[in-house]
Amino acid sequence: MAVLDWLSMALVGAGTLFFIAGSIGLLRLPDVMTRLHALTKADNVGLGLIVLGLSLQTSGPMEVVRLLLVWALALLTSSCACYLVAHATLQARRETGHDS
Amino acid sequence: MTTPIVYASAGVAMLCIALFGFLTARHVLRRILALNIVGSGVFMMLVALAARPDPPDPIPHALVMTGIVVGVCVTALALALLRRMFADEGSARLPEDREFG
Amino acid sequence: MTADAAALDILLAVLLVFLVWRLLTLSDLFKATILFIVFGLLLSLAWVRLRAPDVALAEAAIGSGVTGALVLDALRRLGAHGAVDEARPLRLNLARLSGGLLVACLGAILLWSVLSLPAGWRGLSAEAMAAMPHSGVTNPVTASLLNFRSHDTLLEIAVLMLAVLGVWTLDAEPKPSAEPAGPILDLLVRILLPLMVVVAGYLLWAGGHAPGGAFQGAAVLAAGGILLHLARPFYLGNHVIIRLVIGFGFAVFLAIGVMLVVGGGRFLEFPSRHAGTLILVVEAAATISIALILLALFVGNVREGAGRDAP
Amino acid sequence: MTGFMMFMAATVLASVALGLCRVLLGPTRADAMLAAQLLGTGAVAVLLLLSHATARSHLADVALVVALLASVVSVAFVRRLKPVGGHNGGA
Repeated sequence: MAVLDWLSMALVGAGTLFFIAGSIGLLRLPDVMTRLHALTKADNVGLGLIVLGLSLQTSGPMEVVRLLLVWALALLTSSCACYLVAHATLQARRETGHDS
Repeated sequence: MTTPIVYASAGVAMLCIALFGFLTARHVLRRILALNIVGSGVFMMLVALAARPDPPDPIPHALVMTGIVVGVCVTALALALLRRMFADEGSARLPEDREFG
Repeated sequence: MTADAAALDILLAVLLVFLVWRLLTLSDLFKATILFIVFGLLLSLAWVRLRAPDVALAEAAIGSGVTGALVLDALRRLGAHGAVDEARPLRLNLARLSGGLLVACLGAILLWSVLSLPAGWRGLSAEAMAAMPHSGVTNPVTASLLNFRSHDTLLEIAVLMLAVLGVWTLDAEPKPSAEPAGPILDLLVRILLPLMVVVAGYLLWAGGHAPGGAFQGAAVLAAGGILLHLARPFYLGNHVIIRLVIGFGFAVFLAIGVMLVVGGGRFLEFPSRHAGTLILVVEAAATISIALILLALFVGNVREGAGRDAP
Repeated sequence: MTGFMMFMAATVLASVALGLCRVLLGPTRADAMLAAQLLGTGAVAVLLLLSHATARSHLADVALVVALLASVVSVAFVRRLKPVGGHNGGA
């Protein structure tokens, strides 16, 4: 049990690190496309690791299913939303010829 | 129990800042946002005070939920008024606030 | 109350107040709108910390789904010029000074009254908990909304209908037509829309015994409709069928109230034997109506790209 | 264990709140939108962590709703506004 606790804490901690990295990336990287890249790491890997870490602590299989469903939804919506924002940015760049 | 006090104070601060913003803002959209936040400040005070007993008092929760749903409708109606005014008069400010166009 | 929890609470509270201050002073209203949407998200975290998960669900669904889409849509109508407010140097004149003083006094009074409440003050929670066995449900918030304070909820639905009438009356400018949705947006809608319907049903069903209920379900359903409308614009209008569905929840609620009077009881006083069933019926009808009302508030009354072009 | 989860929740919240500076810095509207998206995901993570730390499993429902509706604002942004341009307006 103690091993499971340590593993879960390590996974959640690693997920949190990805969130920190995503925020720093969002602030430090030079333009929209590269910032998008930083964002998706936090979305997919950060939340994924936290979900995995919490799954080790749940009382029943239904809660694991719910956690995984939340992660799957976040994966779907964040990847689609990022694609849409990137696509629209490219389109607007093509129309106006500049980025800002 | 410090949690309710922290949030109740934040609610008071939000209410006051937003009320002052509502009084001084010229752009109607900002006024609509400010009015929304005044509501949120009131809700936060209510829910924070409801969290002090255990279990929490459900009556303020019900009031706040009603308030949130009515709030979104008021926002929608206000935005429709703003759109209409902007379409008809070309300005997003009320007539008495238009010295800057 | 641990130090970690206190840190989280204080961080969240400071963040909320900071967001309010920034979004009321930024000159770019687009940024202000984004901060407003973020504010709604953080507000639902605050409701969770204050042990009000029902309110958190409603805020999450309405704040991030419906209100955000509404304000962004309004920003488009204002165009690039209308979305910029003058930077506000805030010259002090008499009106502003006195307004500020009044607001500060109000804040001081409120703060004093919040801090001076006696520690043992329990509000109405004891009365509400004592009445729970007769309410027909086990979630106290649902019991308050649909049973203890059902007059409020009935009239609230009436207010929502009035708001729709107002929006229908005001909408005159045709919306510019949208570009066709790409394959990714289509895919997103195709997957999310059925899930939203399922989650709305789940929240409606869960409302009797866990956080959830008619408002939360309706807000999720309306967000689904808004998503669909954003991808593939459709005309809702004020057709008679739409009007009937919008009035349906109110009508069912009222009919049950009148039936109770006819049966010898008092208006909207549910007999505890049937209260659970009646509440579920009212909630189901109200969910459909409120969802359509929220959607109608977003869609408005004009056809996409119809009529004259925008000047 | 619960203290650790609470601490992690506060850390995630602090880091995504730091990302909000991107909304203020801009320069394009898409940048502001990205920061809002990051905060949405951060809110989901905080809710899940809180649901474990306070032993209230129904908080995961709130996380579910936030995750479900996170894309609505992004779609509204893409379909209603041009992502480029802020102060002086784009296009």
